[in-house]
Amino acid sequence: MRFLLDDEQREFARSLDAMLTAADTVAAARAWGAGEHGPGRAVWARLADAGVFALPVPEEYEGVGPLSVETAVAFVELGRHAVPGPVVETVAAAVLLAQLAEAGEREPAKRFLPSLASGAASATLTLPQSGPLALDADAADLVLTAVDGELRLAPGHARVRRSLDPARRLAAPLPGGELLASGPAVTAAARHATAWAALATAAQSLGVGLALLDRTVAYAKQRAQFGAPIGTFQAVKHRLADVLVRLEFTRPLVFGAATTLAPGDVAAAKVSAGESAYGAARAALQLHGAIGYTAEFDLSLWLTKARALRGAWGDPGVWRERVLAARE
Amino acid sequence: MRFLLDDEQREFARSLDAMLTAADTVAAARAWGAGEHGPGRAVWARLADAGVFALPVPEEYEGVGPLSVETAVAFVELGRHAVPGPVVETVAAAVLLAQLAEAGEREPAKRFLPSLASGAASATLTLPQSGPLALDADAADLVLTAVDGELRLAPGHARVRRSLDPARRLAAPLPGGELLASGPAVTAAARHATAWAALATAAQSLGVGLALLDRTVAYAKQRAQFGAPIGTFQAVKHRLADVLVRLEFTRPLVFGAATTLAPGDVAAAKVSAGESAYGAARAALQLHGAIGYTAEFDLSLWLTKARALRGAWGDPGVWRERVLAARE
Amino acid sequence: MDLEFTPEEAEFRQRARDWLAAHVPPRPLPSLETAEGFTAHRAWERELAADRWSVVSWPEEYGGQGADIVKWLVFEEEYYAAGAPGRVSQNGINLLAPTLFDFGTEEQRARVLPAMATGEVIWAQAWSEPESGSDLASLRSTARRTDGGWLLSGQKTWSSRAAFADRAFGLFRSGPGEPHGTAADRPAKPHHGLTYLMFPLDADGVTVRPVGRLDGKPAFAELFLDDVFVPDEDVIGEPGQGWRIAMSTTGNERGLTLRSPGRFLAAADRLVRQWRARTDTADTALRDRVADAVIGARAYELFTWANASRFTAGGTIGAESSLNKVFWSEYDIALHETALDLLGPDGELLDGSPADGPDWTEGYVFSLAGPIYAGTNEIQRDIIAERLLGLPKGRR
Amino acid sequence: MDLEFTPEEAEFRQRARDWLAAHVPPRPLPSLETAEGFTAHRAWERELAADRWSVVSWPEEYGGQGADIVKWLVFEEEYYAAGAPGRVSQNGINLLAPTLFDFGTEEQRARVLPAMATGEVIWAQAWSEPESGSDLASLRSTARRTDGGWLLSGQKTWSSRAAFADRAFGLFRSGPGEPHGTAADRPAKPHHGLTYLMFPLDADGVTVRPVGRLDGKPAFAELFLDDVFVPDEDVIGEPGQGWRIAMSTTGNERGLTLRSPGRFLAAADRLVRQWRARTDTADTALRDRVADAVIGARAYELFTWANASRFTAGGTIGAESSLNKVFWSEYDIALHETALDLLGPDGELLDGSPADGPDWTEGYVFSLAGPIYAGTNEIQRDIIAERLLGLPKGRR
Repeated sequence: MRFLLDDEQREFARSLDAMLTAADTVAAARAWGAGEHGPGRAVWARLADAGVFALPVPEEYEGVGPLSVETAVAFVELGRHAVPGPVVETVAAAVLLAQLAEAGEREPAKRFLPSLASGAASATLTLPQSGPLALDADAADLVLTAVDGELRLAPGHARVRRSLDPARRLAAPLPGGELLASGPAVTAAARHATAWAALATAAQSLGVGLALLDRTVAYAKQRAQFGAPIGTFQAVKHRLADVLVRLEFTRPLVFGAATTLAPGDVAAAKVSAGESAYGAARAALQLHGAIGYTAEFDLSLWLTKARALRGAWGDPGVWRERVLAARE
Repeated sequence: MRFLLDDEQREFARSLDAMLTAADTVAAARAWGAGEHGPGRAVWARLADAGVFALPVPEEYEGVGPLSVETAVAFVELGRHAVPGPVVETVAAAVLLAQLAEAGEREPAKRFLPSLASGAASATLTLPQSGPLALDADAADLVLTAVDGELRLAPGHARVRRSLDPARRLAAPLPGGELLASGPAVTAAARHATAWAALATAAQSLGVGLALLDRTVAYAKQRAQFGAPIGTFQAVKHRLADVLVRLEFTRPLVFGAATTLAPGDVAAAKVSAGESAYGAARAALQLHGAIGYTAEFDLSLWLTKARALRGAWGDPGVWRERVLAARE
Repeated sequence: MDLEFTPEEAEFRQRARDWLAAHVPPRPLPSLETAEGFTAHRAWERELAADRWSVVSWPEEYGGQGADIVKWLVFEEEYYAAGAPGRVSQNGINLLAPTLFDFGTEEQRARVLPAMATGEVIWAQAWSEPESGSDLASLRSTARRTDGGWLLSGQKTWSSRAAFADRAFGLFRSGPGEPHGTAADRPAKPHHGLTYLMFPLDADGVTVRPVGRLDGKPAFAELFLDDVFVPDEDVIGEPGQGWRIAMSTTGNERGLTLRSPGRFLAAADRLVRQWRARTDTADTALRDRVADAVIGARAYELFTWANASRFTAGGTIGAESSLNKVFWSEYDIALHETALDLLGPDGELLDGSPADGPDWTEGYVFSLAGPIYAGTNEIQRDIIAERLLGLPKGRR
Repeated sequence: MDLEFTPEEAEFRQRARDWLAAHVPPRPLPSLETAEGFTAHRAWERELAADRWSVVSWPEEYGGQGADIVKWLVFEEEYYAAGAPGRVSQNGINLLAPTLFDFGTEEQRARVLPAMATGEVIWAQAWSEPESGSDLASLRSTARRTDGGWLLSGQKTWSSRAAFADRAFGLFRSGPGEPHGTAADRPAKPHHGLTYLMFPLDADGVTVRPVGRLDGKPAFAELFLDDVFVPDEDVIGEPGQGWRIAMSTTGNERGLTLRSPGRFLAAADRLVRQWRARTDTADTALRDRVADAVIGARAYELFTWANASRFTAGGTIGAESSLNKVFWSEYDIALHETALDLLGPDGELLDGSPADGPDWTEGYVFSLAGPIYAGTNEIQRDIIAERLLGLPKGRR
């Protein structure tokens, strides 16, 4: 029983934080939303250098994993820095392929996993448990679908649709395409990949919530109204205190889910992270006032992402149902 | 379109308020909870003198009604003063009997309505839409059941059970007893009586909420902590402001329901009054602190009643369902 | 106590309903926060005005029908129930016009109001400044006296509609004692010496910088003013009395006219329809929130009828408008959150709503501004606690 | 990072489970807030103590098993999962005992702790006074020096368990500067000059007036003290240092030991069972709240494991305990509100719960005290904002 990150894991978080702080992720996210993927790809290359994409991939396929706790550590930082792109989906695709390999379907893993692990390729996908749209289908190197027990390489995608989060662009993969695998193993692997997607999304949401809280606390210390910093007003203090309570009780759920990967734990983490990060966004917007409501103010990147991630890979209602289903 | 109480209605409220203020309703409520019904009956006699029990009863049966708006006016005051006893149930019984008479079943109305209208008798009852327990079955002069399409005079009641609200004592009417009427008219009348019960309960809840708010505001002005009245703390101010917002948006729902008696309006009033009075109770308890948590402090009468009335005649979940059902 | 309409009111309702049925565009106009949509909404205002439906409550001489408050509310109910477009003229109609009726000159009313009614001139508001959010008394932009008028300088922000509008109105410091942000050097009475002015957005010295809100649409703008000349005829009321005049306007903004119940009634109706249309009808988990949307719309409607009845009986509304502001702004967000959750995965899309009404996501973004503008809800709660509940002032 | 138990921990868990399975009364004891229930619960403490299960984390010499924090949490999990009775000794074990371990003398520990462990002496706490709720520094009760000891006078209130307990502990003003309620005449350092004392509730000069909580049960009492003699041996720590000593205890009260996760895990499990047993299973409207109860219990459990791991690694817990207090106290109320709503019409009854566990209504009433005692949640939020988020102090 040692439910604490070890020194190495903490150091990993710190180094990712430092790297992303230096990488101007805000500019990359804004460019990404405008359809310019260059700066975002540069951030991805740095993440790849740091080994982030190798974490879910078994050593056999040139990865270092699967390491779910380290993946959660990384995704908290990705959320804190508003990194754009199909990060969750790339992890989910890697897990799907690795799981299929374990069930005996090794060809797709051999073909794609090494490039996903190295960061040479990004991926997006739709699964039975996701919506019909794939994140960044126009930007990802690999667009997979794994519905109805068939894993396919999508032949393209329909029109790109814009999300409330400007850095998220979604499109439905076109039907058909090369059949990579089929049968119950695909369905089982998709389920496992969904759990990882939910875990990664939860960790990312937690990071988004922490960033929103940090920025709002800093703002409340310097913004004056009625002759005093607004951070002296008790209504402001208490609202931020409640945000901290919720985030600090989400953190153990996220790392608990990363540790056990139990369906109930993953579901609990997804619900709590989605709701608490969104609560942080509501508080951050209200306490910033009008400035927070503008797209040009950087806070907007996290505000809109908190809302989008709450619904991504299933909204809290869907996952609450799974919390109870896991107890049957 | 004149959605305002008229002068006569306001004066009715004022005179009830003055009368109940003078009547030591707190002592009556405490005695009632101890099974001593004398002081409570004295309060009821005054209410009868003021004409409260004649309001739902048609003139034909020695009433002055049915006057649903005046009934709501009266029940707000009953709630504000924590009047004990089966007030809602007596109104519901009167409405049930009057409605049956309108459908041709006049005997039960002739037999019982005049004494209910004059306040000479009190009543309690169970309906298909109520729970299996009747409020104050040990104290009421008339215990009716109107389930399965049969209106009966209950031959007695099972063991009296205590509520969280010490002034509420509940017992299941014994089965059987004299059959007063039967058939679809009973079922229809029971439905109509349930609407009046919900309306009266909503009005009573609103009054309970208003009393809780008044008392807590007064306390917050005089109670000092950390060298200042707690009413100067913004967290206290905002919590009380929110209570007022909810109660002031419940008020028009209650009087709207009294005006239209439409199923959707009654349901909306019941939900909103139950939730906002309970919210007032939570705030009142928290802002009073430990003193509010004691049974001997008078606030407790309203705190516990707010919770009990929220569930009486169906909790907010049940009535939310009916809000939507009314739109079909 | 009744909720019945007179035959005349019922006839008015029917007339409004018929006109709207014949004129409301079959599909939603493009967002009024875009150049294209602004033009389309301006044309819609002209169409409304042609049959005197753009400002029903104004006197006939300015383009209205002289409708009383009950009829105005009836019109709004019908308007939103018909799915009619948002009102691009609302800043002028709701905020400037009441001020002109109360404090303007006959000449100003005759000059300004008819063009406002037809949508020929669309007005933007110019209250806020970068350093003064809810603390309106701390304004710094100045109006300097010059021959036959005033020279405006400074910066305004969060100016709704200013990206595409024609003219703007706001407060400028014309008297002594320029305030600063900190308590120490604020003048003792910072709300003295403010003047209420109207000015054209295409005048020399005005720079308009559109500002995108959360969904990127330029819902407001920053205004940079550099010696912008305004003739005396465009001062409203006495110079230096702007605070008092504006307070009457912002009271109005929070009060009855800001959000008509019709809008929420129509939205709640649509929500019920969409909830019923869900494939998974056995799942009632969202049911309670949909019911709360219905209950809240009805509560707001009835609260408004009570206020309208009070007005009609000669009463006024004061700090009670803060109750209204807190209620509708939080209700509006909850309603839209429920709508987005009903949409499921499509709830994050900027164009993910069924075409039977306005886009829920755009409505959601719009709703998020509710607790912030026209006095934040924190300030409203302070007002409620101090003025309505009588709790002591002083600390916050 | 792991959530695995060592073989030794697993063996400890099994031993606890077996003992509890053999000893836990088959039906719930009467409420411990009644005379009858108090006696029954005291007997249960003796039964626990007989096999060293009453204070597992204490050293063996005082009746414990020397269990570390992980084992203690494991024991609590098993304890509540087995449906074992509430702990009538908890004030002494959770609040006084840690103080004695840190500040008491060897003699005091030897005298007080074994009798506490067996339930022979049940302790009440005596912190609050009528005029000082959360503002503990404003205490007025006094300890006057006398030969060989102290004379206590004044009034204490909200003294949990004091209606039936044997002894009590609390703070008394022994130094200069008696404070009053208003800011003006408060001494500059009101927390100076307080002394921590233990005293018998049946001593001369002590009057105990039981006070009923919301459900009428005498969960606490008022204590009137009139020159109650306390020998020097019953002073804990140095006279005048009581504030510092008590703060270490109240920190403890808010921290790990106040509410063990096992209690919430067991309650959430029961809630799920009862939700599934509903007749109307198609109605999922309460489902989300039941799920939230499960999620909250797991969050609290994992948060506690993280803290336990931090302790084990040599870390400490400070203002973070305020996060804990706010979380569990609000969680506990929400959980019980959900349980009462699941009961439907029976939810208002004082005896309306299924017999498979503690009465939900009594638990609900108990939960309502959570946000009030041990520092109100308002104060906890101030602490969180100022000490954890670094927001400026000063105004409230």
